Amino acid sequence: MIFIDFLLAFVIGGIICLIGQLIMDYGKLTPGHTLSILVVAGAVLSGLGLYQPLIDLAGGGATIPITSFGHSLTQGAFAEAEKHGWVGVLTGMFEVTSSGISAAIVFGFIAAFIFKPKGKPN
Amino acid sequence: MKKIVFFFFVPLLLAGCSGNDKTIEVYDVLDDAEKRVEVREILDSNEDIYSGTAIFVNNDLLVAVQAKPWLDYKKGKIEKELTNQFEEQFSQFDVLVSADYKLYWEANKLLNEEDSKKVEDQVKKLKELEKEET
Amino acid sequence: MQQEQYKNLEQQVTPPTPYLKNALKAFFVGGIICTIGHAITYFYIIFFDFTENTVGNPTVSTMIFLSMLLTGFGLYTKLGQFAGAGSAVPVTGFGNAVISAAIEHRTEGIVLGVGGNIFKLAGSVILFGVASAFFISLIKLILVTIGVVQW
Amino acid sequence: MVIVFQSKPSILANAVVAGPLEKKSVFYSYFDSVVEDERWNQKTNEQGHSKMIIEACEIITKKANINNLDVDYFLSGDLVNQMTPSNFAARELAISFIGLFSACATSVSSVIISSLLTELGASQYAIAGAASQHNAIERQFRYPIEYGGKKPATAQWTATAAGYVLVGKHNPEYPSVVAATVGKVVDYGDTNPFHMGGAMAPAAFDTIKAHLKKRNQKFQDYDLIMTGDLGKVGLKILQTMFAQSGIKPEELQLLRDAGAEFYGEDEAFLAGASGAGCSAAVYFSYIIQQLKTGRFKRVLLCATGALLSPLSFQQGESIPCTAHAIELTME
Repeated sequence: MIFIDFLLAFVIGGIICLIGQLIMDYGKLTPGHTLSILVVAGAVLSGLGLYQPLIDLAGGGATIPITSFGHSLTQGAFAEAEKHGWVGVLTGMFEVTSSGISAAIVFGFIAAFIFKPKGKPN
Repeated sequence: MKKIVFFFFVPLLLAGCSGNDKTIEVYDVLDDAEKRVEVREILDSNEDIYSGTAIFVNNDLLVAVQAKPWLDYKKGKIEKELTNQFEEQFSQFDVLVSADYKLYWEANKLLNEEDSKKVEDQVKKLKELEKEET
Repeated sequence: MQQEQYKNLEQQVTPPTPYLKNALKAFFVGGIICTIGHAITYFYIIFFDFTENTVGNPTVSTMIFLSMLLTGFGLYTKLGQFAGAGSAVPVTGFGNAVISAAIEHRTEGIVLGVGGNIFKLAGSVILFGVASAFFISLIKLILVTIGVVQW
Repeated sequence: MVIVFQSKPSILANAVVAGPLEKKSVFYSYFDSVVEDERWNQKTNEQGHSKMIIEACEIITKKANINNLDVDYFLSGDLVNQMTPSNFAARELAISFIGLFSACATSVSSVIISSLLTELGASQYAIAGAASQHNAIERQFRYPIEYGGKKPATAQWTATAAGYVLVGKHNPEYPSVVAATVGKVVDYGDTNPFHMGGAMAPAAFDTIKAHLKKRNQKFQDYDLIMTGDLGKVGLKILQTMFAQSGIKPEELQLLRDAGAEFYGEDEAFLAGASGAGCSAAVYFSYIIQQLKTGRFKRVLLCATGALLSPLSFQQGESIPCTAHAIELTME
């Protein structure tokens, strides 16, 4: 059972990345464009109530791809809007946070002091 | 690409067809045989789960189940269904049914716990944890 | 030579994009990164007081920490060159975008360099994440108000 | 526009300084100096870039046995914002300075201007050349160094190198600049910054064709026609263009590219080297040496440059390109 659980994480996570690669290659888009599209897709799926089931199914396979970023922001905004109505939609924007952003800022700040860009080829 | 997806899903489907031997555990300080049978009946009748652990302590009933991995997406529905069934059957208890792995893991650890006070505290704590949101 | 003629010639000579190979690499590397993330969720669930609902934060932070190490030691570029979207789409790729910009602009100081440029690449992801969350919750609120759906 | 130099200014000294990765270059043995630290032990990449230029100029004055006061002009360019590395190097060198920007074609355009100044009699000695430093240029035009974006097979690796020459009055013991072509700006609508070779090939084609026509020459009149940094793919495109215009396969053998050969067959560098320092490093070490030893009698060096900026790229503009050529001979 645990094996199938990990397999699902692998397959679902892999498929999301594969979709990203296809968008990048066929659309001739930069990674920035591709990731933006995926984040919006995650937010839309979340709004339709489809992303939570995907997380339940795949665990890390759905929380690790950047699409989950759109999901967590949307769910945060929903929670506020549900509590406070119209005002909530606005205040929700200040309430929602993502651990991804905070962690990236903190580790980016630390890394700036420790590391230097190297510029070596593969 | 299709081949690879196929390759991954075949073992999945095969696993899905294999028999129906569930691991069901019940912890009950009072060791009431009737309750055991009832819990077993409810969990056995649910096709979507492969394992479940029920803990009775004082007025609390904690049922931690694990849905079959490929059915995990309807976790919420499974929880709701089982909650209704358990609440009907054990109306005198404060029931919590969860498909969360954390609760399942901790519940299974409690099975060998002798001290009912500890079990009670732990169950309270787990119920609190379950309520937490990100 | 006309522009279109040249475009044809250029296309013939330029090696074609290996769509299938790229897609497979992205699938496998992306899948592996997600599997590692999945293993980390189990780690936090088993050894700490996190449930499946709350385990997202520590998992993502840990993944970004790993991403910092790989980025700092110059390994993420190698991974990225091999995997493409496979290493860009997971949250580690978001971390890499932020961290690489931070390291890069250290020479311009902490305020103007690191502070001003840290979201140079990842900013668009945040923009679209927050904006789409706003509009989707607005739409849902309208639908709830007119009674089409419920929260 | 083709210029014929009546006085045939000569290249009296040459120097190439390169970064640590350039040890992998097939031209490594021709370089004068290679440093272990790509920042030249300076605090920033840009300072290192500047230091590299100064070092190359110091080697030149040493080789020619002159000092900075004897040099009338310093013509240099690079790819960083407003060419600060060249500007700062000029501040240290204290020589009358003209900053030039023809992107990666600066190596040749600087030699053209200094030859003109020499021909005019305005200059006794002029130092001309160009440089590029990988880390400083990549961040300028593309992504941060440690960003893990996938580069396509057409992408090139900006070389860390500075190549400079001392241009002076005609001296038969040294290679001479006999003619030059200042290229037009050609734009066939390419927009992909990871396929510079494809954008620049038409400019090289245009310039080489113009030069040969005006000088009434053929491919066989040269021992070598070398483009700057088209890369492996760009060179193939250029060869195809010439083949279509009726150049025979054996003549096409004379057509080579500095960027395509720079790192040899190492696949890590994808389509090869690029940058202002790439063509400068090859032209002003290997080519000059081969001319001096008499292996080459007449060569045409055609450096190409992509005249884009990160801003123009983001605003969706296509990439205009240019190519400048000089004809060098050895008597």
